Amino acid sequence: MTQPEPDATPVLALEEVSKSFGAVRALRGVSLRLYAGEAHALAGENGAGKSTLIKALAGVHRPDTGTVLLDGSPVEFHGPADARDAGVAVIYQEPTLFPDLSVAENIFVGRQPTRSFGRVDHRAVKQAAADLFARLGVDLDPEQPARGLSIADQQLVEIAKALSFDARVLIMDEPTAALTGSEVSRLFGVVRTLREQGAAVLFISHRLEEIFELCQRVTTLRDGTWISSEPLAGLTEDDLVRRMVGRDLDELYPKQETETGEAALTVRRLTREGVFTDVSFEVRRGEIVGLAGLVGAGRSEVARAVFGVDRWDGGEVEVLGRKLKPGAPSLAMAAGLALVPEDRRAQGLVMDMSIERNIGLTGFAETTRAGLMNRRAERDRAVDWAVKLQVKYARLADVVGTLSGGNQQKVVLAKWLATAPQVLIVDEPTRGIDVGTKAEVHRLLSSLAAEGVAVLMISSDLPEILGMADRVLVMHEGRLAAEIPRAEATEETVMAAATGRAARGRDAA
Amino acid sequence: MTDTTTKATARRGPGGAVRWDTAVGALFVVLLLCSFSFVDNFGNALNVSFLIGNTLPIALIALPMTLLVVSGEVDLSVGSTAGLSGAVMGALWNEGMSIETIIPLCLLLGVVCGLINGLLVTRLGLPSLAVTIGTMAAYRGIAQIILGSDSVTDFPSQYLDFGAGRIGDTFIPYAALPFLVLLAIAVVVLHATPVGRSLFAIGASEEAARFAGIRVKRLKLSMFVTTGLLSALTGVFWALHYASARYDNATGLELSVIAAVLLGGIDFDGGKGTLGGAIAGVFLLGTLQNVMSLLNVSAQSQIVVTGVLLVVSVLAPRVGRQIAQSRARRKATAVPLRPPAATS
Amino acid sequence: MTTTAEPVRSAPVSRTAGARTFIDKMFKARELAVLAVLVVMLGATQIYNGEFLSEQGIKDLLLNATILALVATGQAVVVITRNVDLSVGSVLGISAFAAGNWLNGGGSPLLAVLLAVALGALFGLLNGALVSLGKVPALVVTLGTLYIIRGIDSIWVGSRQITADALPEGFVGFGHDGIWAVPYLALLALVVLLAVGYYLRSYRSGRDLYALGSSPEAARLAGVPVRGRIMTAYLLCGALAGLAGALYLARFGNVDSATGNGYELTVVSAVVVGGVAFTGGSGSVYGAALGAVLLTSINSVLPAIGVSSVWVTAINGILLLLAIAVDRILALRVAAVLRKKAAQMRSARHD
Amino acid sequence: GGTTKNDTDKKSGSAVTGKADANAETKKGLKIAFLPKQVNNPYFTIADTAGKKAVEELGSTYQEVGTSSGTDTSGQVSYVNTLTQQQVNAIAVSAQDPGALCTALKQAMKNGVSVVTYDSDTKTDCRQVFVSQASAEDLGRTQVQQLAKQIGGKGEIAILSAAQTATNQNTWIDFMKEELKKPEYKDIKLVKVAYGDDDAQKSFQQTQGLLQEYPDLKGIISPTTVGIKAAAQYLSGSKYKGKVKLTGLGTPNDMRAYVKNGTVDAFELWDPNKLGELAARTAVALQSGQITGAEGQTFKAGGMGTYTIGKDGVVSLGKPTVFDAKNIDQYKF
Ligand SMILES: Nc1ncnc2c1ncn2[C@@H]1O[C@H](COP(=O)(O)OP(=O)(O)OP(=O)(O)O)[C@@H](O)[C@H]1O
Ligand SMILES: Nc1ncnc2c1ncn2[C@@H]1O[C@H](COP(=O)(O)OP(=O)(O)OP(=O)(O)O)[C@@H](O)[C@H]1O
Ligand SMILES: [Mg+2]
Ligand SMILES: [Mg+2]
Repeated sequence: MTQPEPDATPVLALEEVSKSFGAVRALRGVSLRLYAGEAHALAGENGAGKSTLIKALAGVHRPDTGTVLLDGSPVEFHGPADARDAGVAVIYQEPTLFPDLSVAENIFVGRQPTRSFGRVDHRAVKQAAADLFARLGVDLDPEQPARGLSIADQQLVEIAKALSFDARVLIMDEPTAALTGSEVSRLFGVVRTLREQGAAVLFISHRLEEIFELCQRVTTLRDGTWISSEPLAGLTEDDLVRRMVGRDLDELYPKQETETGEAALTVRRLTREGVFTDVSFEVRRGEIVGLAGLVGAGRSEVARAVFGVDRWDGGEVEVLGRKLKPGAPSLAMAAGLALVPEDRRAQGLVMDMSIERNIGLTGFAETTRAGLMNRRAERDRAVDWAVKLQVKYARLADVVGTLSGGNQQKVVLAKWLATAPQVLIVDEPTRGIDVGTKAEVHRLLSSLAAEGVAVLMISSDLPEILGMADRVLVMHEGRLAAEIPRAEATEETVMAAATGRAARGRDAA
Repeated sequence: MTDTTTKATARRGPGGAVRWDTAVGALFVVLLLCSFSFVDNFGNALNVSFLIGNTLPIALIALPMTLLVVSGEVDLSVGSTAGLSGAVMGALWNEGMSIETIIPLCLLLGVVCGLINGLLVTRLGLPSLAVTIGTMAAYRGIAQIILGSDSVTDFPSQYLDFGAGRIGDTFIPYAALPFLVLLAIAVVVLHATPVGRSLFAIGASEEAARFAGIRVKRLKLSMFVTTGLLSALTGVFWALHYASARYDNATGLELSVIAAVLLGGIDFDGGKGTLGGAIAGVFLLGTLQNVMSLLNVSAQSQIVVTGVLLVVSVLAPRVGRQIAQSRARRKATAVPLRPPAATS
Repeated sequence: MTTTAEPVRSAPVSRTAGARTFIDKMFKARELAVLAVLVVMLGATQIYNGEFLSEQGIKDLLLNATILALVATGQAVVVITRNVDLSVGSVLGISAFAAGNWLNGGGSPLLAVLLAVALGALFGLLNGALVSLGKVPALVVTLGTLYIIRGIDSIWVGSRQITADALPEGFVGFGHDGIWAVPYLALLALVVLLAVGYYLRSYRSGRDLYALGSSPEAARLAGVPVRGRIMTAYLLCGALAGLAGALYLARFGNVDSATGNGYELTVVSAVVVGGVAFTGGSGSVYGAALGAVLLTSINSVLPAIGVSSVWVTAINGILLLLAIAVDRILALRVAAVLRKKAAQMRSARHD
Repeated sequence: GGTTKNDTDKKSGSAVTGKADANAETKKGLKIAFLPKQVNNPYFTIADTAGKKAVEELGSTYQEVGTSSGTDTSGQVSYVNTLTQQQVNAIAVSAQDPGALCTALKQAMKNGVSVVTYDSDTKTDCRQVFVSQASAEDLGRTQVQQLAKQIGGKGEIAILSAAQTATNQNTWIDFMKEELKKPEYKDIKLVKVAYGDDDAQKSFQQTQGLLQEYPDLKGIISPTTVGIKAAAQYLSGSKYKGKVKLTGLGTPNDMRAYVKNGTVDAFELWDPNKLGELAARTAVALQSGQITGAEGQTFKAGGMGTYTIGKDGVVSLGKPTVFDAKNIDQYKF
C-alpha cells in the first residue's frame, strides 16, 4: 500500500505514536511523514483520531509511546509553544479565540511587533492583520473584538493566525467546515503558494473533493489505527471512502419522495431589528425545506428566533396552528418544535455533562414519574438514540466533551430527535460529520420527512441543500431573497439569489 | 479538549477513583470517631447538641446555597438577609406584635430579599457576585436602620427553648428535626428531579441549557428566592437560638457557608457537586472547630487550620489525579491491543 | 464547494467599521461614567457643604482613596486573568505589621516599605504558585490563604500593636504631608497605577494577561506561558497589597492583628464598580482605581452632608447596586443602538 | 391571639441564690477561664494578663479563650459552651452582647460554674457579679468635664463612639448628655454622635466628616480606645491639630505620641490591670463561697483592698485616671 516516498527527510514526522484517554485508545502505533512542498491529507471517520494526531504533532498532547521527529531527529514538545517555535502552525478543529481581544491581537498574541523597550507597536499589529486579511481576501476589521464573530469568521481569523507564522509546517484541522466556496478557494490559493514556497501542509476535511483538490498524498486512519499512506493521484473518492469506512458507501443524498401535508410551521413577517426583516415562509408536513444564504445572511438568527431563544420584534410564528410566544423555547418545544443549533459546543451540548444527561435534557416529561427522575427511563431513552445514530462512545456516563467532533454532533441530533418533533429545524446538521455518517443523517432526515415531520434545513453545504431539499429558501442580508422549487434549484440560481443578483440574473435569462 | 478531560476526571478520578465529596464524608466520619474516642467531653450528649445547634445556621443556608452555586450563581447577602430578618423580628416584637404573625412576616421578607437579588441578576443580567455584595451591604444597613442599637432578648420562652433546647437528654436539638426535613427535600430536588438536572445544566453551560428549552431565568430566580427564604428562616432561628435579635446577627455567615460548601467539593464555576458533599463539608468544619476548642487550640490557630484544610481540599484531588495519571501512562505501554468500546 | 468563485461576502465593511469606533468610545465611556458620577457627587456635596472641597478636604479624599486604589489596582490585574485574590486584606495586615515592627526596631523607613512590598510579593507568589501549579480554583485557594495568613498574622502579632510613637517622625509625616492638597501617598499610588496601566497595555506579557483571562484554553494553545503569567499577576497583586500595608502604617500610624480584616470585600467592590469583569479579559486598572476613589468618596460624602452613620451601610450598598445597574443598562442601550445602526445600514444598501 | 411581648413574664434581678460566708477559706486549684470580647485586643490582653497573675497567685489555674473578632457573638456563645463542657470552675467574660450569651451562661451556672462579667455586662440574671471598670456615671460625666475645661466651656462638640450597639458606650453617652444639661454647660452644644465601629479607617472618616459638617467644632469626645486613637491620628496630620480638642478613653501607650505633639491635652482611663485582677479575685471569691453576688456583700481582693457589691451585683473599680503630658510617662500600658 505504501508507495515510494520522496527520499528527502520529512520536516515533521510521527513514528509509531500511541495515545490513550483512559479506556479510549485514540491512536495506536500511527506513523505519518510530512515533506517540504507537499500537501498531505488526513482522512478518517469521526473519532478516527485525526484531531488527536494533530494535537500530538503540535505538542498539545504528549504521546504515550512513539516519537515525534523534527527534521529527522526526535524532539519532545512540552507544549504548543515549543511546536510553534519549531515552525509548526496549527489551526485546531474548534476555533480558540480570545473573545475580549481585538481580531488583530488574536492573531499576534505573544508575538506582537514591538517598538523600543519592548513596547507593543499597536499600529503595526493592526496593519499586519489588515495585510493578512487582504491576502485572504477577507473583509474583517482588525480592531473588532472577536466576541460575536460567526463561526466562519472565527475560522478565518484562525487561518490568518496560522498564516502569520510563515511556518515550515502548516497543520489545518477541518478549516473549511464552516466556510463557503469562495473563501475556501481563496484559502486554497494561499496554501498552494505557501506549499510552493516549501512549506509542508497537513490538511483534514470531511469534504473529499477538497482533499483531492489541494493535496498530493493522503494518510487514512480508522479507529485510531493507521490504514494507509499513498499519493492521491490515481485514487478515486470511492477508494478513499473504502479505506476510511472499511466498506462501500450508499448513496450520499438519499432523497425519499414524500407527500406533503398541511403547513406545520408558518412564519409571517418575522422581524428582529438589525438582524432580519420581514421573513415569511411555511414548511409543510413531509417536506424538507432548505434555507441557503451566505455566511452572515441571518439564517441562524431566524431559526433561533422561531425557536424562541432570541426574541423577535414583529411578526408571528405558528406551529401546527398554535401561535408561539416570543422568547419561550419551552413553549415551542411543547408545540412540537425542535432546533439543532449550529454551534454544538456552546449551544448544542453541555460539554461537561455526560452523554446520557445531555440527551436527557430535552426529555424530562418522558423520564419522570411523579416529579422524580426515573433513572431507567432516562438511560433507555439515551441508549436508544445513541445507538440509532451510531454515536461512538465508551460509556454513556462519559463526558460529552471527550467525544470527537462528529460524535458530538450526533449527540446533539440524538437529543432533539428523541423529542419526536413535528417540526425540526436543523442548522448545519452535518458540519464536521464524516461522509458515512453524513449519509446516515441525510437518510434520517429523509425518513423523518417521510413520517410526516416538517424539516427546515439550514446549511452552508450547497450540494447538501440541493440534494436534500424539496424547496430552497435563500436569504440575503437579513431578508428572504428567493424561493426556488427543487426542480429549478441549481448552484447558479441559489448563489445568484444569495449574492443579491437574483433580479439581474433573471433579467439576463 | 484536555481541559475538559481534567475537569471530567476531577470529580470521578481516573478509573473511578474516590470522588471528593465521598472523601470529605469519610474524613468527617474519621474525625467523629477519633473525637469520640480521644477527646474529653466531646462525646456527651450536651456537647454534641451544642455542636449541632451552632452548626445549624451554616447548614441551613448551605442547602439553597449549594443549589444556587450548582446553577452557577452565588449569594453573598445570606448573612445580611438573616440579620435583617432577625432585626425585623426584634423590632416587631418590641411593637407588641404576636410572634406567630412575626415569623411568617420575616420569612416573607426573606422571599422579598431573594426576589430582589434574583431580579437584578436575571432581568438585568448583572453578575450575582456584584449584586449580592451590594445587597449584602444594603440589607445589613436596613437592619441597622430598623433596629438601631437595640438588642431584643425577651422572646417567649417556649420559642427560645425550641431554638436552643434539645429533645430530652438526647443529643438532638429540636431545630435539627425541621432541618432534616429540609435536607431531604433539597437532596431529592437536586439529585432526583428535572429541576436538579436543569440546575446542573445551567451551571455547566447556560447557553446550552437555554437552547434545550430550560427556563433558565425562572429557575435561577426561584433559587434566589429559596435562598432568601431559608436565610430569613436562619435569621429567625439565630435570634431564638442565641436569644438575641440584633442588627449585626449572623455577620460574616456568608464566608463560613461558602468555605464549607467549597470544602464539600462544590465547584464555583457551576455545574458540579453534590449536596452530600456540601453538608459533609459544613459538619466537618463545625466539628473540627468544636474539637479544637475543647482541645484549647487558640482561635488564631483554628483559622490557620481552616485555611489549610481549604487549600488542601482543592490541591489533594489534583495531586492524586496527577499521580494516577502518570501511573496510567506507565501502564498504557503494557496493555495489549483491545478494540475500542463502540455501540453497534 | 469548489464550484463557485463568486465574491461571497456581502460587503461587510460598513457592517463593522462604523460600529467599531462607536464601541470604542463606549468602552472608554465605562470609565468615564464612573468618573462622571464621581464628579457630580463631589460637586453636589461641595454645593451643600462649602468646606468639603477645601484644601484639607481634597487632601483627605485623596488620602482615603490611596490605599484602596493601590490594592484595587493589583486585584484588577488578577481579576483580568480570570482569577481572584481574596487574601489581600490579610497580606496588607501582615506586611503593615512587618514594616511597623522593623521601624519599631529602629530600621530605616525606606527599607521598611521595601520589606512590606517584599513580604506582600512573597505571599503573592505563594498564591500564584498554588493557583497556577495546582490549576485549582483561585476563589478557594485564596479564601484558604486569607485564613492562613490572617491566622499567622494573629499568632505572630498577638496582642502587640504598633502605635504612632513607635514610628519615626518622617515616616508618619510622609503619611499625611504632600504638595499643596496632593499627598505624597496619592502621588505614589498614581505613579504605580500609571506604570501598571502602561504595562498592561503596551507589553506583550501585559497583553497576555488579557488573553489569558479571555480564554485560558486558547491562551494555552497560543503558547502563552500560562503559569508564569498567573504568577506575575499574583506577584504584582501581593506586592501592591504589601505596599498598601506600608502606606496604611504611615497613614494610620497604628497596626494590630486585626488590620485589614474584611478588606477583601471592599477591594472586590471597587474592582466591580470600576467595570472589571469577573469573567476575565476585560476592564482596566484605571477603572478599578476610579472605583476605589468612588467608594471611599461616598464614605466621605455621607458624613460631610450630615447623613447619620446609621444610614451609611445601607446607602453604600444601594449606591453600589446603582453603579453596576446603570453601567449594565448603559451597555444594553449601546447594544440596541448598534443593532439599529446595523439595520439602517443594511436597509440603506437595499434601497 | 398569639404570643406577644406583654405575655412574657418579666423576670429580672440577679441570678443570686444561697448564702455567703465572708470568712470562708479561699479555694485553691480552681480552673478560672477568661473570655474577653476579643483575643489579641491589647486592652483585653492587659486586663487578662493581670487576671492571670492574680489567679496564679491564688493557687488556681488560668486559661484564656475567645474569638478573634469583636463581633462574633455566636463564637463567644460556643466558647461558653465549650468551657461548660470542660468543667471550669469560673468564667470571667466580657460580653459582646448582653442577651446573646444568656442561655449559655445560665446553662453554665446550672452546672456549677461561677460567672463574672467584666468590662461589658450581660443582663443581670445571666451572671453573678459584674466588675465595672468605673461607674458608668463617673465615666460619662468626667469626660464632659474634661472637654469643657479644654475648650473653655463654650462651643460645639461631638461624640465619636464605637458600634451603635455597644452597651457600655451608650450608657456613658447617656450620662454625658445628662451632664451637659447642667447650667454651666449651657454654651456647649452637642451636635452629633458618630459611630466608627471600632474600625480605624471608619473612625478616621467619621472624624473627617464631623469636621467638614461642623466647621466650628471645638471638641470631640471619643469614649473608645480605637476611636480616640484614629481621631488623634487624623487631627495630628491635619490643619485642625491643636485647634480641635480631643478627649475620651484611651491607653497611655496609644496616645503618648499625640499628647507629646500637642494634639491631645488630656484623656482618661481606668487601669485595665486592676480591672482584670479584680475580675479574677471576684471569680475566686465566688467559687470559695465568700460571696454570692447579692447586694451588700463584701470581700477582700488581696492588695486591692475590700470591695462591696452594689445594686444588681455590680462591683465598681473606682474613679478613672486622667492622663496628660505631665503624668503620661509614668504609665506603660
Ligand atoms: N481529551 C479527550 N479525552 C478523552 N477522549 C478523547 C479526548 N480527545 C479525543 N478523545 C477520543 O479519542 C478518539 C479520537 O478523537 P479525535 O478527536 O482525534 O477524532 P477525529 O478523527 O478528529 O474525529 P472528527 O472527524 O469527528 O473530528 C475519540 O474516540 C474521542 O472520543
Ligand atoms: N451577538 C450578535 N450581536 C450582533 N450581531 C450579531 C450577533 N450574532 C450575529 N450577528 C450578526 O447577525 C448576522 C447573521 O448572523 P449569522 O452569521 O449567524 O448568520 P447565518 O446566516 O446563520 O450565517 P452562518 O453561515 O454563519 O450560520 C451577521 O451579520 C452577524 O454578524
Ligand atoms: Mg477532529
Ligand atoms: Mg448560521
